Amino acid sequence: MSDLNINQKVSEMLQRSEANAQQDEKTFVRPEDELREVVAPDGSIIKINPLYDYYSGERPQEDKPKNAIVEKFLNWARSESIWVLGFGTGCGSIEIPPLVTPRYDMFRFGVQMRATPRQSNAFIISGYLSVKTLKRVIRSYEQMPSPKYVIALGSCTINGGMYYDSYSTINRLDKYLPVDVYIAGCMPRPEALLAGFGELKRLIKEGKGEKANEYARNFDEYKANQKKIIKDWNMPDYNW
Amino acid sequence: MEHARLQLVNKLFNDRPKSYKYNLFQMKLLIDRLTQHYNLTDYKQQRHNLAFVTVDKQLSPDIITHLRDYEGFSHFVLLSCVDWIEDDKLQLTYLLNQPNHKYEIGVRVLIDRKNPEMVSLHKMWKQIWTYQRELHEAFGIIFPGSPRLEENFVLEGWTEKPHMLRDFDTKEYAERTYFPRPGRTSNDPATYMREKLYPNQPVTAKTNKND
Amino acid sequence: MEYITLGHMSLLLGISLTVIGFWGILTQKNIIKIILSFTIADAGVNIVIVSLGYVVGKTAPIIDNAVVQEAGRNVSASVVDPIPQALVLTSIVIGFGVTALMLAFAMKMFTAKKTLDINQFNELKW
Amino acid sequence: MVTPIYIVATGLGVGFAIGILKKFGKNFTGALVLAALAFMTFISFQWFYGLHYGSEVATYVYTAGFKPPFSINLLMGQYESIASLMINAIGLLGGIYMFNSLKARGSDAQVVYLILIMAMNVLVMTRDIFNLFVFLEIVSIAIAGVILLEKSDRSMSAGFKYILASGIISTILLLGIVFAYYLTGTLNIDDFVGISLNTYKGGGLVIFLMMMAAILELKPFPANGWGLDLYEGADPGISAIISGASATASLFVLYKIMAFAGAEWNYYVALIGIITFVGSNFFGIVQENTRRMLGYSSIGQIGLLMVVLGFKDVLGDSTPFILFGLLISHYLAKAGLFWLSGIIKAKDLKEWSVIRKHPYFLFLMGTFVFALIGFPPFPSFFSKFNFVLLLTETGNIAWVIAILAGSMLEAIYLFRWFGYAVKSENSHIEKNKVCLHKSIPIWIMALALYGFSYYTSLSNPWSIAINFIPLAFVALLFVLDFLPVYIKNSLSILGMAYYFYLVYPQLDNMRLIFEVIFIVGGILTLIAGFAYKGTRPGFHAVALLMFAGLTAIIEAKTTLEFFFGWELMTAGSYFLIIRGKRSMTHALSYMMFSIGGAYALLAAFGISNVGQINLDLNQIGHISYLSTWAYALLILGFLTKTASVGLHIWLPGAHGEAESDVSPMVSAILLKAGVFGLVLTLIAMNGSDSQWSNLAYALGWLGAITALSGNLMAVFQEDAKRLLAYSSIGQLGYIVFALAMMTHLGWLTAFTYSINHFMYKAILFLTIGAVVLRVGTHDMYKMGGLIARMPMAFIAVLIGIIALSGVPPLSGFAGKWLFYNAVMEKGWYFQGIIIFFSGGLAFLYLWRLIHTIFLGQLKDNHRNVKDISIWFAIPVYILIGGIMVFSVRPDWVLQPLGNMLSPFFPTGQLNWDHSYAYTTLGYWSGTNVFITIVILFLIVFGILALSTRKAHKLKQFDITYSGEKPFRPETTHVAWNVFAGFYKAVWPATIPLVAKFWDYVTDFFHDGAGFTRRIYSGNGQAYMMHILYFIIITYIVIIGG
Amino acid sequence: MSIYYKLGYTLLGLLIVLNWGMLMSAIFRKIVARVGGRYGIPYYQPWIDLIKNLGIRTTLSHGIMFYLGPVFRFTGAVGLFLFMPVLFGNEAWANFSFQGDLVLILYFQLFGMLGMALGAGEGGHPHSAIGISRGLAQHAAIELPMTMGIIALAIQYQTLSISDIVAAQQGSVLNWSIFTNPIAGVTILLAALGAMGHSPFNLVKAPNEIPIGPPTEYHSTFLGILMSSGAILHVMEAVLFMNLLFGGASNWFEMILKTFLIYFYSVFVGVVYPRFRIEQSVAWFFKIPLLLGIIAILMYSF
Repeated sequence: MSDLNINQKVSEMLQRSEANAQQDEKTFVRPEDELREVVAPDGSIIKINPLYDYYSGERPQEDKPKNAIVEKFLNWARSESIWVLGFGTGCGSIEIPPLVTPRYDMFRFGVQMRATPRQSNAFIISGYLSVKTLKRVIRSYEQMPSPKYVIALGSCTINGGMYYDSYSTINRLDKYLPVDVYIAGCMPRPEALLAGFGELKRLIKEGKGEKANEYARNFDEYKANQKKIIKDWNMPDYNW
Repeated sequence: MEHARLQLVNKLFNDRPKSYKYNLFQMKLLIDRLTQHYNLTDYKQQRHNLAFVTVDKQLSPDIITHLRDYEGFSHFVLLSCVDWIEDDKLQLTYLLNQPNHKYEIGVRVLIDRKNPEMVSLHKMWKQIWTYQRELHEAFGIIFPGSPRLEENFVLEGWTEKPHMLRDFDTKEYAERTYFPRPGRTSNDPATYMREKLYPNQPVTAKTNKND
Repeated sequence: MEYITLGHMSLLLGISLTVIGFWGILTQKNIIKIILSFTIADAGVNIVIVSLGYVVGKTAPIIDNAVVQEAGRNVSASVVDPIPQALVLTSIVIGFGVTALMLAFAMKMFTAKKTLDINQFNELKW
Repeated sequence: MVTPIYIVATGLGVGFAIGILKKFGKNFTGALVLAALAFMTFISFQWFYGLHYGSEVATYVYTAGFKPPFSINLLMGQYESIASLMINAIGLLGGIYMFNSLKARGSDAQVVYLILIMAMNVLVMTRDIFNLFVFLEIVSIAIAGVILLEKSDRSMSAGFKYILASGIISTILLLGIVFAYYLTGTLNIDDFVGISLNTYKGGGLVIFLMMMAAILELKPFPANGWGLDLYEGADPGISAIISGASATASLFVLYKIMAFAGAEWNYYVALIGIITFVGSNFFGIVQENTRRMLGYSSIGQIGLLMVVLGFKDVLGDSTPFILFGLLISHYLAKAGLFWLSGIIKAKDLKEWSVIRKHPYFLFLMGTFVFALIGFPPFPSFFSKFNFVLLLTETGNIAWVIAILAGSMLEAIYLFRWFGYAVKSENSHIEKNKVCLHKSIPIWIMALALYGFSYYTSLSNPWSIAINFIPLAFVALLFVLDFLPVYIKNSLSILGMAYYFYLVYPQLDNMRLIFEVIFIVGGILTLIAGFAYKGTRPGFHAVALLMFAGLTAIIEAKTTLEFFFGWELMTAGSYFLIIRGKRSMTHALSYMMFSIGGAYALLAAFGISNVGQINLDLNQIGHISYLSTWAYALLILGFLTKTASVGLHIWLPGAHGEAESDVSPMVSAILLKAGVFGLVLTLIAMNGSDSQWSNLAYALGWLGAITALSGNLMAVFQEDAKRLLAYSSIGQLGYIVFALAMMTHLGWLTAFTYSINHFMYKAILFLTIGAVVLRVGTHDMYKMGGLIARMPMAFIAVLIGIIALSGVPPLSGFAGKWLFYNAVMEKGWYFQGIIIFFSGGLAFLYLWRLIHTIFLGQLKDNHRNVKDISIWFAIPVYILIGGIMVFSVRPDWVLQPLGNMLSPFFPTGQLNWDHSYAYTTLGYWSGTNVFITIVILFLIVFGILALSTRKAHKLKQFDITYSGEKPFRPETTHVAWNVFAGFYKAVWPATIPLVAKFWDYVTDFFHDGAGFTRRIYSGNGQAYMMHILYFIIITYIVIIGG
Repeated sequence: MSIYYKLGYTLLGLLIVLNWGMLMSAIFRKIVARVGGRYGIPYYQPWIDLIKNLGIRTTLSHGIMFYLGPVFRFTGAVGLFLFMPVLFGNEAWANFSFQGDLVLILYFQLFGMLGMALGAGEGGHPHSAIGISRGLAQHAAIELPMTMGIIALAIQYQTLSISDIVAAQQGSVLNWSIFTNPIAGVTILLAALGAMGHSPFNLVKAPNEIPIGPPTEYHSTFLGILMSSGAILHVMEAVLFMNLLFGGASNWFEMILKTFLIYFYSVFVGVVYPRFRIEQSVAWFFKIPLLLGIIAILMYSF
């Protein structure tokens, strides 16, 4: 390519990249989320706003426990049957499989792995959380039915661990999600995890498992923290 | 035509024992041939089967094409970049491998750091466009014509300057954006030794340039 | 038949002419030749018609004074059967009409395709 | 009465006068010619009227004052008067039609035209053989003359070939005449009739020559290359005259010569006729040029008339009725079609779609096509019916098969042509202008056709019983076609309701069930018609035609009435199906199978009529001769309508592509006509003493395999209406299987299924049709999530699929329960298992139908789609009411059905004690089961409603998508290739073998016809060679035979 | 016996069957654990899970059909219980089986399945739609050998009513139909493998297949209802096979013992064999079970 050609091409590329840069400041809207118009079978034009038409998007409500005795009994049941949704990122999820082996066998405590957030109560987040994975964690957490509990497994999850000074690792998980049980250790052994479950059972039995309502109460504060670091949010505020 | 020439070259170098001296000797021959046509600077024989050479930016595509077609370097290993902030240069290294003689050559190109750009070679090896996307996100290098250059490569919604550049202070950014845990003490060995083990030893070690 | 009468000879002639005519229609390539062979076949048929009406020893059925003198009252005894003669007249006229029409067609076909070869005119087929 | 000689006198006189009056201008001479023709028509009409209705008797007209054999005498008898009237009429109308073109060619063309018509009259009337020859020559010269004066050079070669061929024919005739005179001494045909020529030495050769000339004049196959080129090359007006008048005249000549040609010639004439009929129709299939195709068709029709002439001794006194019926419909229809092709000027068949721009001409074309093929109410229908009946009576079955095969071939290419006209693309062809004088003759021809239809139906002894009220109503609707939809719709509904009220008392309750399905079903589907706007031209007439046919079948007393109704129904449904957007090919295949089935019925009625006197319908109960063949043919005929496997390939396309409210009509109602036919046949078979057990066994297996293949194909369909069509095939397979069991329980199951299938198939087709109207596409994967927008449609389809799959609370289960008992009692275990397995398959495609359309993700473009139109919803919810009644109180339906069946199948009753039905095997109480399930459902619903407080209403993307956001509705809706896993396991069973078989058959015919038609190489000489070969071969056959 | 008296018995029977179903599922998971060397869940775990699910506070609904899915399912399960004569002999425990015979049972299974399919369909989740299509295809394949076996039995006993079949099998163990008509028995038992839904035919509800198939969007009370109806269905299927092949039960203990053995026959087979893909499981039912079914019928129709 002749010199003139390259330079001219380069300058044009530079302007475009600057334009992109400014544009990035404002929004990171993906193509499938932009406003679009569709022709209906009878010929009329329909305007679609993908971020609002497809999602219910209301704010979460607090489901305060009503009367004590029933709640105490239900808490006992909830503590005895904890259905877990595992979110293994980074090195964290290597510690969960041993629990289903004969040596540790979490089933004895009524703990069971469920693949879908809809049916699970405890949310084990293990491994360091980057900005990208935090976005998915928040959506999964919000889709779980209340009462729900969060177990932060491993120091990287709790306070960023050895990646504390990386440009994309979350340092304080509890600023973004209400966490019930912290299981510290740079990958704690399965026994620690079982102890964590014991701790969680105790908390539930004592009725302290109401972090879901806390999340609903100061929902705006949590959301503000989350949106500070997740710039391309393009999700409804609360994912039902 | 193209294929025939490659076969001829392979046959010439094909059936010799791949000993240490042999590689060195071959590498020398290669460099002599190259210097006849192009002015190569700071040739460095890293190992018996690996050598680095820096070439002029304008000629780099021709040299790489020459290496691929005439010298049998048919396998593209990697494209990496080093940020020489002191000389205000970014150094791109195209590592190519000669599968028959099993020796590799690293073609180094120095590009300006202020507005870094380089010709996109994705037409020579298709997979180069992924490396170029990575370098665009990490160092901000522009490869005109490279497919999907602007898309997020690893980070989503990154608004700061390219994070692998040395003048980007990750620690300061982390403390600014995320909630650093209070009371974090670093047990970095250098500071530990200086304060704990040898508190009264005068500081004489060679200081880092930008401390 | 103890001997070949004139009638038989003309009958043979007529039939052979018809056969030649049909042969001509089927084999000749030129349209004019086809028309000609058609007229030959027509003439052959006319000869056959006339020869069928022939009675040995009788004369043409034209009642002029020669015949009247010789036969006197009984004209029909001395005259061959007149009806085929009459029929042949109409047949000749019709033959003439058909041939005229064919020639007109030939003329028009020639003006259209500048050729008289029958094989050129087969665009209407299948 | 003006003596007939004046016909000749005016012809010749005006001809010469024009020679003189030429200078007064072509208009004057043209008018003069028309006046002459009118006078000639008047004379022959006067004679016709006198002879047939007045006191006239056949009179001889002597020329030149002498008596034959010394002069020419003309006879004006009954047949002569009809023939001459036909010739003059078409001459007059042809004159009007070609007034301008004749004027353009000059006054001598007008003269030649007049002479042509006059000569044909003489051909009919003359009794002198030589005079016959002379006028035969005059006719050929006149035709050649008119062609000569045309401008186009294509007609030149055709004319030349024509004049050559007629030259040879006349030469042969002349030789024959002369030798005949030589032998007998006379030229008068009446004398020949007296003396039998072949006793003379050489007399056989004389007759051979004369007969050969007469037959060759009628363009027999394969020596008719010249005739075809004539039809293709000549001006359509002339072709009309040739096909109408000269064909009638030559046929009359053959009739006169056959009179004295001896009995063995009848057989040969019939043989040549049948070869011509089948051969020319066989070549007709592959024709592209319209006129050449019409040429093939008219030659074929003449061949059929030759067959009738050949059988005149066998047919005895009904020969004139049959001959006249076929001749008049050919004469009127062919002339009309040629004139139409003159106006439309489209060479290629596909370009005939421009006729849609003149809707009335399309109606005319339809009339003529249907008249040619022999559909009711046209005369050819009655004559063909009697002809087949008499032929089978006299035992020559092979001839019947040949005739039916020939008319089937003819139907193929005529319907394909009509299909192109109605459906193929016509925007690129501009509308050509039509002048009045060209369209009047066609209108007269059509009106004459309808007139004669009524006349022949009166003159046929058995067809008087046919009531024409429904047909009159259809005609009325056709006339009112310009009115808006809601008027026509309500009119037709009132008409049908009133007719039902009229007919209702006379029917026994088995026929009443089918009458209810046809008429009440018809009314319900017609209600859906109110949803359409505008005038919707042509819909109501044909819909009523179909329903008229259906009621005619029900009330039929004689086989003729039944066949009349059957053909009307086929015609009506064909027009309904062809209205669909992409339904041309499917309508054609539907028509082919229907005609095939109809001809099988005709043959069967023929066989059953042997030894009977009055065509009574329940004569099929006691068939003496070939009874198993008759029953097999009857069943085959009815199976084409119930689309069993092998004869089913038309159904998916026909029902799938039909309009939204036509699909339920044809699917839920029309298929029951086939079931009604089967019921009649099997009742008759059951009563008769012929051993039908293995026929019933085969029918059982056929029903089972149809059910399996129908349902299996339905599982993998992507098009909603195709899915429902295949499901209809499956359901009909159930009914056929149940009927084939010939036991009380079997028939009870069959009737339960018929009633159920009518109800839920009508619901499904109406609702899906309405959804398609709203959403605009048939493909299921393009829809989805419509429950939010169309709750009414969802509920209807939900009830439909619950009923169809036989899940207990609803009426479908009654059918399944009866099936189990019937199969166990009959002992057909393996067929039973195939049926139950296909029941399981039904569940698959029903879920697929409701899931892909109503559940899953709502697509963007359907976000504000309205619910189905109220007019579709009314019939649907009435039918749902029907299903509910049947489900809650099954005994209200099953008990009367049981009593109705007991006379036919006394043993194995289903006995009831108030709401419990029990057989020897099991018991079931529909009402109690319904109540239990509904109460249970309400209780559980109550529990759930109480325990879940205000449930939060989610929208479509609030789903747990492993942490991510769903991309778009299209990518998250599972609707394409839903049963992929199942397909991998059962794909060998879904290979469409039957479709491949039928494709092979059609290709075989097309290639065969395409190859053999090459004998018409277009070379004049080759044609002459064909004539001579033809003569030689027939000579050898006759001498040898 | 008045209708209310009978209703009382039926409710009691329902409670017994529900609890026995839950216990059986606990025992099933215990056995699977013990095979894996694990201690496994406590026996009372299913009850706790049920209570916890009913205690969940949020209820999310995708639409009316989604809401009605579990209702259909539960009605189907309880209806199956009602129409099946669970205990033979005394009229009290024969529930409402006087209303319909074996055909009603066979076709009423579809009722629950249809409701579940439609409810999960409206959930809008692609996984549930794929799960349903696999489940229906598998059920259609199971239907074939099952019907053959049942027809073979019906030919043998010349009746379609279950109580008559059970009556015919009374007397000694030897005239149970598994012994008098072994091939039909084996066909039905092979079909039972598919009907019970354990491995190798548990593709539809396996936890780690596409996330637990159709009920992936169901939670809290819906899930509670689905679990209890699942328990009842398991028991009812075992009772059906018991009545058809193993001579029915005259008292509750005999019923519990026999259903336990039938249920765990499919569990033991399941623990050993890996899971089939959908086309393998559909094809499997067209091989050996179909062949056996044909032989079973052939034996009786001649």
